[in-house]
Amino acid sequence: MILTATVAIPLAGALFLAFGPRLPDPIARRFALATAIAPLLLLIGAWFRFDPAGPQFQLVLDVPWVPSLGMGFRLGVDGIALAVAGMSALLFVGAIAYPVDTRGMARQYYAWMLFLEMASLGLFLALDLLLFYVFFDLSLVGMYFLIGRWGHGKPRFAALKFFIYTLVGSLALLLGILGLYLATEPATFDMRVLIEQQVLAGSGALAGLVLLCFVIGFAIKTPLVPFHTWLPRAHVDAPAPASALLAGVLLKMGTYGLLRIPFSMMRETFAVWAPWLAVTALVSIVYGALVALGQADLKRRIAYTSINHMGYTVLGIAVAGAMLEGNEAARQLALTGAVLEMVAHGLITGSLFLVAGSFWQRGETYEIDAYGGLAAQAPRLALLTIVAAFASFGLPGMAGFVAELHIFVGTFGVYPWLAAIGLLGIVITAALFLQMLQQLFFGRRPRRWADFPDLDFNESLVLGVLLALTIVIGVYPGFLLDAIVPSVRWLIGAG
Amino acid sequence: MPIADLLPELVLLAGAVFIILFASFSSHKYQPVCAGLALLAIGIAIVLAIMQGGKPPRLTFFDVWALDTMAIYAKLLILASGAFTVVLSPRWMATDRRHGEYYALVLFCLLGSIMMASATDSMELIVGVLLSSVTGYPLAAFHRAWAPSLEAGMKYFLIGALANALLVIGIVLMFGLTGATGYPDIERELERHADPVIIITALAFVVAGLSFKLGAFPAHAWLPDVAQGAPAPAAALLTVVPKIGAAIALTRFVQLLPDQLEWAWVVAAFSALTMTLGNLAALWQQDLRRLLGWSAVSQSGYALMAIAVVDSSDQAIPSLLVFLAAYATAGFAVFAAVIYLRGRTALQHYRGLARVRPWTAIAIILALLSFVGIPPLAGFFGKFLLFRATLDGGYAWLVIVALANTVLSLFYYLRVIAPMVFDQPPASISNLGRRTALAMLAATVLVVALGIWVQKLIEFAVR
Amino acid sequence: MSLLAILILAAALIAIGLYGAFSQQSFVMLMMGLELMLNGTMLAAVGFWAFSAAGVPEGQLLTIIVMAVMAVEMAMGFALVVAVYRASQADVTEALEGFKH
Amino acid sequence: MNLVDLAFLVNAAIAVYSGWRVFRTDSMVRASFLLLISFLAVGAIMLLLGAVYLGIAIFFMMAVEMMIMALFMLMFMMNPAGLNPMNMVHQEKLSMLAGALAFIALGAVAVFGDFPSRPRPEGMDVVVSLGRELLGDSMLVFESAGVTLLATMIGVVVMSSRRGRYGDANEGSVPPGLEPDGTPADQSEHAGDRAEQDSHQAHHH
Amino acid sequence: MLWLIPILPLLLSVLLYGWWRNAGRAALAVSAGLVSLAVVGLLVAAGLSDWSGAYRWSETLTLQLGLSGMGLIFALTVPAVAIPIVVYAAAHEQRQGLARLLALLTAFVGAMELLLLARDLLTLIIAWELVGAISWALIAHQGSDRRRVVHANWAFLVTRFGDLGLYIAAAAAYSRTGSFAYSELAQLDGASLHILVAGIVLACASKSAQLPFSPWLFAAMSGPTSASALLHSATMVPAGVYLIAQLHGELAEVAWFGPLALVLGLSTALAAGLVALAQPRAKRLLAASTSAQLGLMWIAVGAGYPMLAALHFVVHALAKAPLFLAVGVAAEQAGSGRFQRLRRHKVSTGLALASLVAALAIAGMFPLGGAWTKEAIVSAAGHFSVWVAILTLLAGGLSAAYAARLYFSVFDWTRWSHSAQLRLERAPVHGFAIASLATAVLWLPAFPAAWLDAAMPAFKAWELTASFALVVSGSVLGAWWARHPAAAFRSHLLINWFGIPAIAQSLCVAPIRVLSTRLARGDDAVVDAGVRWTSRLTTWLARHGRGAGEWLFDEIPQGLAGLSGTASRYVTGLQTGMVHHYYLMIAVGFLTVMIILAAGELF
Repeated sequence: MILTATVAIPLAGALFLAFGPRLPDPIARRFALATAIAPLLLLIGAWFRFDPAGPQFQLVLDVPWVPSLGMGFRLGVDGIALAVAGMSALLFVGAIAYPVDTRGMARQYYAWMLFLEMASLGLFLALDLLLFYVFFDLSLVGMYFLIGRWGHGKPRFAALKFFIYTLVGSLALLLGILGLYLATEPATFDMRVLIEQQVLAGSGALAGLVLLCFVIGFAIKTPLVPFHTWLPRAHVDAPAPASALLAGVLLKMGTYGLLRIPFSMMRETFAVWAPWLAVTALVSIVYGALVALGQADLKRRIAYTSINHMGYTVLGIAVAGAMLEGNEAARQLALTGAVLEMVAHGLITGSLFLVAGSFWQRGETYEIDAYGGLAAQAPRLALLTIVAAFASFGLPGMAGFVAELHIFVGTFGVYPWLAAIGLLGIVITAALFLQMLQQLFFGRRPRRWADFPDLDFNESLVLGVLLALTIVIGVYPGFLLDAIVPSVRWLIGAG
Repeated sequence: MPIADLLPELVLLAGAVFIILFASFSSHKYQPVCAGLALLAIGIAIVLAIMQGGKPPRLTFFDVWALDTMAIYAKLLILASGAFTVVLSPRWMATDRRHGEYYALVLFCLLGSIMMASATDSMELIVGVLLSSVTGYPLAAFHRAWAPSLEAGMKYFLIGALANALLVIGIVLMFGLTGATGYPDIERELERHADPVIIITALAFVVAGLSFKLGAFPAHAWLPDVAQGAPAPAAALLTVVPKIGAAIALTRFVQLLPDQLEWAWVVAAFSALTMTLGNLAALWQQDLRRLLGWSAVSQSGYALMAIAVVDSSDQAIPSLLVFLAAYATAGFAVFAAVIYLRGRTALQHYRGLARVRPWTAIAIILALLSFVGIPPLAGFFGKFLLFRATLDGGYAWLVIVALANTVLSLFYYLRVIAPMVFDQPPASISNLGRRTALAMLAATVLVVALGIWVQKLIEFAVR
Repeated sequence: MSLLAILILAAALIAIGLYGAFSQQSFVMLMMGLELMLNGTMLAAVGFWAFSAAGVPEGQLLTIIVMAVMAVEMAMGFALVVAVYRASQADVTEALEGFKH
Repeated sequence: MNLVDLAFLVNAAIAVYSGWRVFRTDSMVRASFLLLISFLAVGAIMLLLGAVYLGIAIFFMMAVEMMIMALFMLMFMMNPAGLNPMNMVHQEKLSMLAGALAFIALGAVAVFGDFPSRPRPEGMDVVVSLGRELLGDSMLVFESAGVTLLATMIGVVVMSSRRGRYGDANEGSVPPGLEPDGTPADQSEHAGDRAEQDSHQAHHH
Repeated sequence: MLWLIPILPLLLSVLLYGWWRNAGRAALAVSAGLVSLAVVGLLVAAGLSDWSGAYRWSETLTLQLGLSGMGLIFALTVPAVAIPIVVYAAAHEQRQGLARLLALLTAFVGAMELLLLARDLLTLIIAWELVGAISWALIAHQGSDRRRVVHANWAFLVTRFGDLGLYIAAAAAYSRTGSFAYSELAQLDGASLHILVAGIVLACASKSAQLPFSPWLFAAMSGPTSASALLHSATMVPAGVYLIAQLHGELAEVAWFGPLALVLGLSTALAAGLVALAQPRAKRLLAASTSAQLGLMWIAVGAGYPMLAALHFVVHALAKAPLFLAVGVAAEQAGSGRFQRLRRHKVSTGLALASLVAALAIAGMFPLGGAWTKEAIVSAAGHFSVWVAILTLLAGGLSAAYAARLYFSVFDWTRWSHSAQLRLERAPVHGFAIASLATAVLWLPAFPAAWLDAAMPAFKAWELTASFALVVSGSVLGAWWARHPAAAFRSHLLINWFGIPAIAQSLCVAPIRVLSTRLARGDDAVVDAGVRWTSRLTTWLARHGRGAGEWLFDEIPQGLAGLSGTASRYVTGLQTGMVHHYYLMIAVGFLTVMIILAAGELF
């Protein structure tokens, strides 16, 4: 029930905003914020009701929807889903609270935001494969309108490219889902059944093709190199909160899906192809970092670091699925790291994109070189950006470090060389963020920024909360790990 | 004589005749009453058709007429489409002096499509095709003082006349081979004696002929013209209804064919060709109605997917039926929106619609997204079931082609949606009155509702 | 007189009709081509009825149906030609060029 | 060769020749008469085949139809009597090819197709059996055909009558205007727009 | 409980920051000094009552703290050195940003304590990187000068590159033992042991500025004086030495560790000595000297005497810190850190006297503690080979030379003068000088070995003699050079660290930068082009074709859309509007059916 409400409240809020009375802009914003806080509170409640020692999926709701297809409205969480969904809910609150120019269409803007929240949370909570797909597609629709309508630059082009490119991914996913579904007897989309049955085990080429469908589908969404070209465009032209959500929540759908579906439901096949996936992830890590270093555009740079970070996540997942038995400790570590990285990246990159939005609101440009010397002028902005940047390249004491350490150490236990090469990424990301900080905040301040305002209260609060949570996770990851690790262990098959 | 088995059809016939008489003997002012009469006839027919359901499938009238799930389902779909057409028509046709006959023709057209769907005799099939064609031509050309409408009707006729001739040749050849016209007899004869030379030729003729009604390659060329030029309610009718009948007719026909014949490949190839062709052609259209026409071509291609696997998957027929239902609702929703906007059709005239007329924009967006197959709209489940059946039938490549086409189609649907939502609106956009709006909203609600309660739809289709 | 001879004749008529339908610009001439095709078809139907269908009555009925197709299509065709001609003085297919692409 | 065969050959020759001449004459009226001759020859062959009812039906029907057609052409069409040379054809070579291919294909079916050999039993009453069929097994088909004819009549009247019940039949038979009392969305306008945009876009690039 | 020690300064630095922003200098000095003093107190308490600490992250990972004998030496030295430095900073550094500086210095101490107390590699990495990050913030402290930030980045990146070694080492340890704890490292063998050692050596070498990473220390000089003093003497740089000393037992399992450490240390000591000697700037001379002195510590560890390295660390810290502070003051007064300018300025007598002690300690002049540890290192090196000992002696001579050069260039007694100012600044320097003097106790016979419960190498007479001779001659040489700058040898190669930065620039930084720019450009041009070339084609076609110019043309999605667009034009071209063409299409369709079916029959 608690999970249903988590999904239903944003939807109700979105519908109310869209079709209800014409609320004035500030009220619409406050209403949206209140609506977005509700799922967060509900998920926190779910967090406390979740028993790590209990069964894998808890708080399960199973209502038949299309019984003749074996489809149901099935919601439920394990530690992983709970962590990712909780992070998403928080990020949505932040994104909605963050000031943005709604161009006189506040109601519509917040309605779409809430719609997107419904889709995102639904996806993470879904225990039904087809329901998962439903939310997967709905998230595209929501994001399409957000980018196209409130973006800048060439928003329509970006939105179109985003929608079409990721629809390709979602269709590949659909094909994979069908392949899996047709092999299931009796036909059902119940994830629990599918995980238990491992239906395509031992079916050779077919299983490989189905896996390929899933991997391509999620690789586009994640995105992995070379399916990433939609991402920078979409990021740059999207309004900042939407960018934050795109990076923080929507990209997670790819990795979460990878983990939830092919990893869990096709273990045997996944193990066969895991090395290749790991290599692809590695390419993403190094390539994403290198390309990010070469970007002169603030948002593009952050966008490419997303590719790098999602590469870590996929690496962790690939490593964890690399074999069916043996080396459980390392694989468990890698997968735990991957889940943590999802949470960490959501918070950190979400913050960074919000920061980028603040820059845009003040300077109307994303050119890094256009700024300079703002540390003294805008100390709060500088401090929060520096913290976010350091968190992003994995400084200990923050969430990113915990995640990446898990992934590296786990990967090393399985593919030492990949871990060693992947490590180079953290130097390059450090370089690119330091260079960015240097350009933005230090040196001489161009005269045009003489009255560059510092972050206002709302911005500081949102960023502060997100980054504080990053630090809390970095210092006290136990509270997350206690929920995640049992689920991970169950997935690895070690427990 | 089991006249009772034909009650819905007889009601339609009676309604049409009554409308003609009424129209002939009442003043111009009362012509719109014909719409009410037609609606009444359709309503009664729907009730009667529903009452036909729930019984075991059987053939009646000496194996000429089928009363099975397919037939009844198609009948209901066709009738419901007819009801939408009738509701959408009065304001559109208000200035026409032959307003009354229009509804009679609509009812006859429905009757012809129902005949196609129900025929289990090749002669009855010919008659059904003929009836739906011969009423379709004047419906398309009904705006007799408007060149585009006449041109659409004329082209519809020219292509249809050839296609029907081909269909007839094919059926005569089948008769020559089997000495029978009834499907059960043909099937029995073909099991005994199926000469490949004859049957291949006959099938080629029949496929070429039926592709006309289906709006599929190779005789699809009329569809965009009719969608663009015909009176908009008639365009909605003609892009949807004959397709339903023809799809069922083709399904019945190919099931007769012997297994060793590679007919499934033909259907699959035409399916791929049709959807690709339709989508590619729709890509750069500047005219919404024409775009919808091309999109209707591509939808025929999807429908053919199910027909290709009708023998190899028991999911094929239910999936075809659900798909057709989804297609019909979305098609009517978007056409209703066009009609509501007084036939506004150039894409550039849709700029900023979302702000001036949000509900209309929502109708169009939902309908188009349903065409794309965005869940949980009806179109998604239609496509999903189709894909499942096709994969199940072993035509994975066709599914991949269909998926690629879905991406392609998204592009041009977004070309409609983007300016509607993102652009600045004009000062005002006139509309065609509340009744049209209601029809539009009803269809839109159906697009969503059929997705959410798709279970009912499926249950009905597999019964 | 055998089925083969009938069918060859029917094939010839259909082929000529097809040629006409494909090549004639004028609506009316085009329709004549179609009629010729149907003419051949009727002949074939009767031939089948007589030689390979053991004279089942469906053969005759089929011929009548083909005849009906011909009559109905032609009647409708003429009506349309009249309407089009009246509206735009067009009597050849090339005149219908409003819809492209 | 017996008399029946000879009659068949003669009629066949007439049917083909006159059919061919339909598209080789300068006058539509002449063409329609040639078509009529072709039909009559086919009708004669049907009679030879024993299809009494059908043969006669063709005689009557075609005779009437062709007369209407000829009149029609006199009434409406240009160049009614072939006063001017008329050669209005397109894609003729392709059409020839299509015709030839059709003949080859159908001929091949006739030659190689293995049609069952089940000749009509001698002495069956052709017309009676047809009548039984019409009122028995295939009644629905026949009735449906009747309905079709009715619908056709309605359609034909709608499309072709010049005067309606309330004056000019076609007046006001147009779509509603984009604005109330405005003009309908003009289809040709879009063609114009497109051309305009073309040039604009070309300039732009 | 042990967690208190690192957390206290870290937490207080944040908590006090707000108050410090508006507090007076005296209050700053007292409070910041008290924080470090509290750390000392806690350490003493911990040492006396055997505290330990463990902090659970997850069921598999636990962070562990512990205190060992050597750890205690390092751990006590850090806050002890920090107290005078923060007092100096509070008294002397620019007021603007002072609170931040003090907070960072305090946090620096906390992070370093965490590093020293860590008893597993995970905790170590955390501390290790925190130290690096804080050093970045310190170096970039005066951020309005962009060069300083560039230097901070440079320093951070070089050390972070080294950190990768630590990550790899930790991963190797974990994958082998399932734990990060030092206590489990003994289980390692084979490849994983080699990886562990290599990783740790890499990390330590970069942190402690050994070759080839030494130049980053120059970059680190861009920070405020107090930051440099702390960074060089106690907090950042010695971490490398601490780690190899602490883990010496495990590292020495690998045969090549000792020789490698020796070679690294020796070559750094010599090279850095030369570099120091050639520097025209005082602070850079000190920076190079840090590398050289740490090189000596490496030699000690390599030779098997980790405790000796610890002692040298203490001695060095006590000497290096005051030199930095004193030179900082002098350079500030002179307005430049160049010897040229310094030579022309008066210096305060008190400062000069104190500096003398420190310089002598660095030079290794009897009877200061620095001399003892240096001699011990020479002896230790002698265990390896006489040649190593001789080279180490040479390194000692070099340190004497550069110490003398520094001293006579900056604090030559000919320029002493009394100044009433600078009292508060002087006190820390004096404190250090006194502490340095106190290290002379090391010369007490058998003192170190007995107290520290560790074996120390025995001195050899010839080494002592040679060493003394070299120190004296080095000092003379240095002094002479200082007095006669024109005669001083000067080499750009040496000044610029043998060109290592340039090499690194051209071999590493520049290629990566070029690569990334290329890729960034190429990411659009190449990767995207794979899907976009078709769209180019369409553009071309559209320009030259007939049906061009859709209003949405700008919005063609790259990729297949382009191809589809082209195909679309082709397909719409089929729809000619001519019915006879449609008829042909039907014929084609008919033929298609025939062909497919016939093919199906035949094959």
